[in-house]
Amino acid sequence: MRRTLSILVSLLLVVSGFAFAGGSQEAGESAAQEAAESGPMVIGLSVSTLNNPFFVTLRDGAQETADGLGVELVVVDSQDDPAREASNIQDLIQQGVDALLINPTDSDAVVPSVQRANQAGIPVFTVDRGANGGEVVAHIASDNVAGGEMAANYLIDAIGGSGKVVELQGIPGTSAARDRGEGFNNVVNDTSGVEIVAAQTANFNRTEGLNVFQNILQAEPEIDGVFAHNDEMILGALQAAEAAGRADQIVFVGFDAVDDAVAAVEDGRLAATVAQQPSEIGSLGVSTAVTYLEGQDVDSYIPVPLSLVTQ
Amino acid sequence: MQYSLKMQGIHKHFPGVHALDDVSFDVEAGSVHALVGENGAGKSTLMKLISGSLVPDEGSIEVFGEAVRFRSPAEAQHHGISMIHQELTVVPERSVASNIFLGREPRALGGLFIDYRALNTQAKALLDRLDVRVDPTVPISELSIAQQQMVEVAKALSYNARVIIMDEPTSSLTERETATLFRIIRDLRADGITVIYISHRLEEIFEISDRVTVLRDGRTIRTDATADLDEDTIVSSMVGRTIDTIFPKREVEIGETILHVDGLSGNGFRDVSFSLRKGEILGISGLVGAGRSEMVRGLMGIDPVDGGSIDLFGQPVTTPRVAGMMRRGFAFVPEDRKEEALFLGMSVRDNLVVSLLSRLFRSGLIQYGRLGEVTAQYIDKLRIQTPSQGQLIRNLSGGNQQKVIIARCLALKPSVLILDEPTRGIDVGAKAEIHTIIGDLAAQGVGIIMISSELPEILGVSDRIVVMKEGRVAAQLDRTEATQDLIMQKAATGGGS
Amino acid sequence: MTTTFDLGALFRRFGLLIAIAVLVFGLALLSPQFLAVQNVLNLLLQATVNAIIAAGMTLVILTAGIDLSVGSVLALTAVITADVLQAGVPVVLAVVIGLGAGAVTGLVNGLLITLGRIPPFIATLGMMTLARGLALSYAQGRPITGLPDRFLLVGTSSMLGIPTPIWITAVVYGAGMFVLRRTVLGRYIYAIGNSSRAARFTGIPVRSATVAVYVISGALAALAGMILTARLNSAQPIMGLQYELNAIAAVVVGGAALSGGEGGLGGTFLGALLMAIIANAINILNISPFVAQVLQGSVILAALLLHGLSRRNQ
Amino acid sequence: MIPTVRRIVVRYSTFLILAALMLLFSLVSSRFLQVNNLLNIVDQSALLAIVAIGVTYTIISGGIDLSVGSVVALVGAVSAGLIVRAGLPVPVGILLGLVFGALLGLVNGLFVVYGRLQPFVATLAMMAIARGLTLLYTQGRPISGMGEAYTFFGSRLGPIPVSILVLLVVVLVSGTVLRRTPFGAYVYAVGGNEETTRLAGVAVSRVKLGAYAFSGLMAAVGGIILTARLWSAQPQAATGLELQAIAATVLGGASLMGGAGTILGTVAGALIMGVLANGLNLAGVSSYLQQVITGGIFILAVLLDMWTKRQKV
Repeated sequence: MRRTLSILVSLLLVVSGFAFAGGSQEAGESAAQEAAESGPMVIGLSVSTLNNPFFVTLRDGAQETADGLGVELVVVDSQDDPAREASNIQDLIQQGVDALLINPTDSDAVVPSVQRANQAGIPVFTVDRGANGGEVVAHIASDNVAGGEMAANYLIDAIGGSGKVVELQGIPGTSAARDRGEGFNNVVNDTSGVEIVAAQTANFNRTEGLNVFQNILQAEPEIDGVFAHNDEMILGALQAAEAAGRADQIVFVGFDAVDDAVAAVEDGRLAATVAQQPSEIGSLGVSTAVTYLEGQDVDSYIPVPLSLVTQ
Repeated sequence: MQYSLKMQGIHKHFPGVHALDDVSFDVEAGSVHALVGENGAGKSTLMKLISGSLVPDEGSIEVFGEAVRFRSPAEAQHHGISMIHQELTVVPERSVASNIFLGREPRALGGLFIDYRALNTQAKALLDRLDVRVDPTVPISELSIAQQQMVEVAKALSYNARVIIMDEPTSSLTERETATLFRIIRDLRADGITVIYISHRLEEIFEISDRVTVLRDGRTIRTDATADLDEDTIVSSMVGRTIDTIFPKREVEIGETILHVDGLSGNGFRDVSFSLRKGEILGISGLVGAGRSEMVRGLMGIDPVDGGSIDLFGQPVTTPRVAGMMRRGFAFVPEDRKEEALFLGMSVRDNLVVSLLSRLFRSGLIQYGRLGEVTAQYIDKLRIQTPSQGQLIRNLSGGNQQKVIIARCLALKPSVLILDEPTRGIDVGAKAEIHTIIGDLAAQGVGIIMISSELPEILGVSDRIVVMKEGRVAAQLDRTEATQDLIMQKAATGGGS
Repeated sequence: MTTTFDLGALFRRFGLLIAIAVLVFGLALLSPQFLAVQNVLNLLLQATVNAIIAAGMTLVILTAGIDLSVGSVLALTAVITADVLQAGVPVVLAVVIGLGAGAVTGLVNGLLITLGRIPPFIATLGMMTLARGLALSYAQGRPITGLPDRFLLVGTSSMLGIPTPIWITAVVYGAGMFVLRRTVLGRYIYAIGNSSRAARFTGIPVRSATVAVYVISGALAALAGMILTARLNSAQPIMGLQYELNAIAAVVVGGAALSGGEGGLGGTFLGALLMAIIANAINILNISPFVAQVLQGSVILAALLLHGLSRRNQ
Repeated sequence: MIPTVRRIVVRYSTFLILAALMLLFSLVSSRFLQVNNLLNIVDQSALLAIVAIGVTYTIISGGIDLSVGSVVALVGAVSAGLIVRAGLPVPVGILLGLVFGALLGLVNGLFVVYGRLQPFVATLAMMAIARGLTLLYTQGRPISGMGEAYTFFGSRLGPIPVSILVLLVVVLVSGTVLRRTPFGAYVYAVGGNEETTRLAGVAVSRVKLGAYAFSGLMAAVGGIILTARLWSAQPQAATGLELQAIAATVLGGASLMGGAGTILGTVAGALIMGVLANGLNLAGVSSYLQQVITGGIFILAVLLDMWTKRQKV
């Protein structure tokens, strides 16, 4: 008897663990509840990953705008896993959100989720990355391929039109790595005199950026420029080059314009980084959705301008 | 006379060892044939040849007149030979029936599925035949060791065995369980089944066997009808010399009380009280499962106790923990050598000093010189046979392994030494040596608590005997009043206290 | 018993070393850069983080345990360290706090395993998720950057031309070998790995020794995290993903048995070195990233098969 | 009476935890217990459950399989590639994918049985190799456009997700094999006591090979389901799934020492993880905190399980 009782107590402990977790997240909970009732507008935001500062900033931008407009924002995190994304979006639909902002992990893999939302009659907006199918009311993004091209053009100019460059790639198989790489390679391959001497993956990761570029520096006595698919990797590469004393011979171009990278540009260590304005993307996503839900027309493509952050 | 087994001129070499040297071994059909010999005499090798695990280098084997050459246990089984290993070979989580028919389950639906109903019925029939009351559908791990042993016999029968080899089947059985096993063996014999019986316990041999073969150093020394032999003859054939008495009891002056246990209770034992005096050997007897091992584990602080008191030299010991008990002067030789005492992948030296380390090197830093000295001292003192201190302990014989464990305890210079089945599975020579060591220790004033399931050993060695039954003390007997019958009576039927 | 020259024994003892030598020789032929002093230093530098984590993992695996939480613990302690550094805590104190945080997570692991009696695989698997979540919550998913220069020296300075992290690794391995060979705790670790039941019966403080190895493992993960943080001038909550598997791979390639009681730090270091050599070679030779993982997996398999083969011939 | 209650608690602790969690979430969110949401949960957990069932086989046999996540991705890519690039009919592509998955599992088994590698490291190496092969095969790009016959497996039949039907079939088949056939009995026996099983004349090597091949096959089924659900094969799909599958198996009561475990337990374990993810989403808990809670609940659940089991003695 005593033991059975203890088991029940343990279960109660688990339960109270939840109560705590639930309690600390009242905002989200009430959002779900109120969605059921028809209080203020509720918008679901599915983010590809909150393990990356870029998307954290995107989320913050969206949250800020939502707060300003008096809209509840329910955020789910796919952790770069398309299967989890599909589940998360299913859950948002289940919560009865009024509109879905999706930042897909992959443009193909998100299609069934978009269609499911369509069937449920929930308008879908994609941010940063598009969907290759389903009905999307509007796509709010800046173009990764264009960004890669922009970076390439800047880099080629900066090294004087010819030379040896290195490409640090993102996680193989992710769309950001594909698109940015495609843009970069489109330009470089069309430019005679510029040679990609090494193209290695550093998995969007600063540590690997450091290690991988250290090795490339070793292998290649002559490097004029580096382009990395994100800022994390270029900052790692920058550190490797500075340690090796070759930073001043190389032009570094990153992507995303995260705070660290912008600071590095201001310090003159980093030549440039492609700014996508994630906060603006998130903010525009929410305001576009609200505008649409209020019955007004919105454009089907809302470009967020890319800019190159340079000194 | 029909022979179920005839072996002639068997030789078997292993690298560096002539394990079997011109062995001949005949077993009459429908008899119980005992095989005895010290550890390393070649019994296991011989049995492996018969049961198909090994192939002889030379010599012939005939089974019921048919010349055979087994290349696998399956072939031997096919010829009606089954072996029950000393260490039980069961799949713990599976049911009794599944264990019996493992690999030969009755099939249903064209062989695709196991017919569990038939499986259980057939198992039930086998167990009934042995008069073993066990539910064939329960996991075998829920059975007692003795019951598992009976299941092993049932398994052997399920192969339609005509020859069943039993290797030390009673080593973990109580007297009463042994009696049940003997009844089954007699029934088997009555059904015309041959039993080859390996044991270190001579009294069992006289009780159950028709003929005895003695092996020594890989040779057959003699094969005779049991009725024509006596204990001394067998022992001297085994060891190649005469041993006056197996249990040399030395008269020791018994001093003051050093340990007093009062009302000790824990998982598996209740309200156990006894005292131990300086130089005294306290035997603890009882059936397996009577709570003897549990009690000493509680006393040593290995398992938790939930009541009672322990007084050592008049000082109460609260919430015992192993390391603390060892510091206070306790030392312990556990029951299951392989699982509870040995570090098989470590050296003789590391095994010997392991309990001593924290005492020898208070700073936590090891000085190898010191370690070597201590080790050498005890290797010498206990005449442990090992090529070097660095030898892996798994390469030593059982008797020498046990001596290392006893040395580990002696190195602690204990005032109380607890030994749980110290001579189980150890050959006669080593056994006598261990008894001598125990006697010497008592003479030096160490209080000794010894658990043993072997009644002659308990009777021969102890000054006083505590008999346990169902977790409680059933009787305390003085050596002058104790007899096998009395102990058995107390252990089996209780009798108050 | 023969005293003749035994090639098999030589190979058993130095197999991994020989394999590495052959690999290095081959790589040196393929690229003259490979054996340049600077590259060798780079390679060692890149091996340090994995090697330090693997050192702790070796102790854990010797007790027949496993620690899957090291990658997450590395991230958690890194963000904590970086945060207190930014708050102006002196460098030495911050390092102590970071190492302490790692030790605390190790302590929790150890207690779950000893008192909670959860198998190590499961306990540390739970801790892996939990610590990662804590790291992300703590840093709110963002890197913490802008650390004091004095702290960065941990990762960026050199002594006698050799980068500091390599010195730190050498100290860790020296201390680890000393613990394993010359201390009572070392004997206990091997004994527990051999048979934890026998260890309990012989009065070895099994629980505290087990807790100790997980504490060491947690603290070493924290140390590795600091080296990374200092090299990058940034602590990120997603650092150390899958580092646990790299460390385990280094330990088993180094010849330790996951069943415990067998292996040592020398082997682990060679294992970590081998893995760093492969990663380095992939960059130096500009091998396609798509092939990289296939290559790494195959080399691990080959090393283990070789190891098993040489042992079986015993 | 009480012993019976305790026995039930011990035996069905996984299901009790599942029930407790569901009760809890139904209090937190009114939408949780809606039929559609419950169907969603099973749909979301099907992949994990199916893959974990395969892993359960290897764990019962005393091994482990860390390669399943990579095999899911590789089989998804290869089956999609055979259909899209090589133009094979959908059923052929799926069938070949399944065969391929089983073969990958078999290779694991070969390394374990004949290479005598520890299962943990053999399958760890396979995890890296299969992921690498996926990247090589896809050249890092997703493969899509398999057509409706393929994506059927990710769609719904009326309100019922097809993945649930696949899961049902898998549970039925794998449960029957494990509980009713000689192979299933030997998987348990090998994990319980390998030497005894060998001595009983059972072809232990074949049983182990079978267990790993089955695990590969289940990962392949998972790969098809996932690819169908996403309408595309992703080169980085199912990373980290292996640890989740092991977690589900352990939650389901299997012992990492081998010899114990059930299919229904594993499915319940997978559902616990699915319920947690879904419930925490509905409760609006941040993703960072979700990880903290998931890790904590996992440890608590295992503690509870260990503890109730210990009370039996």
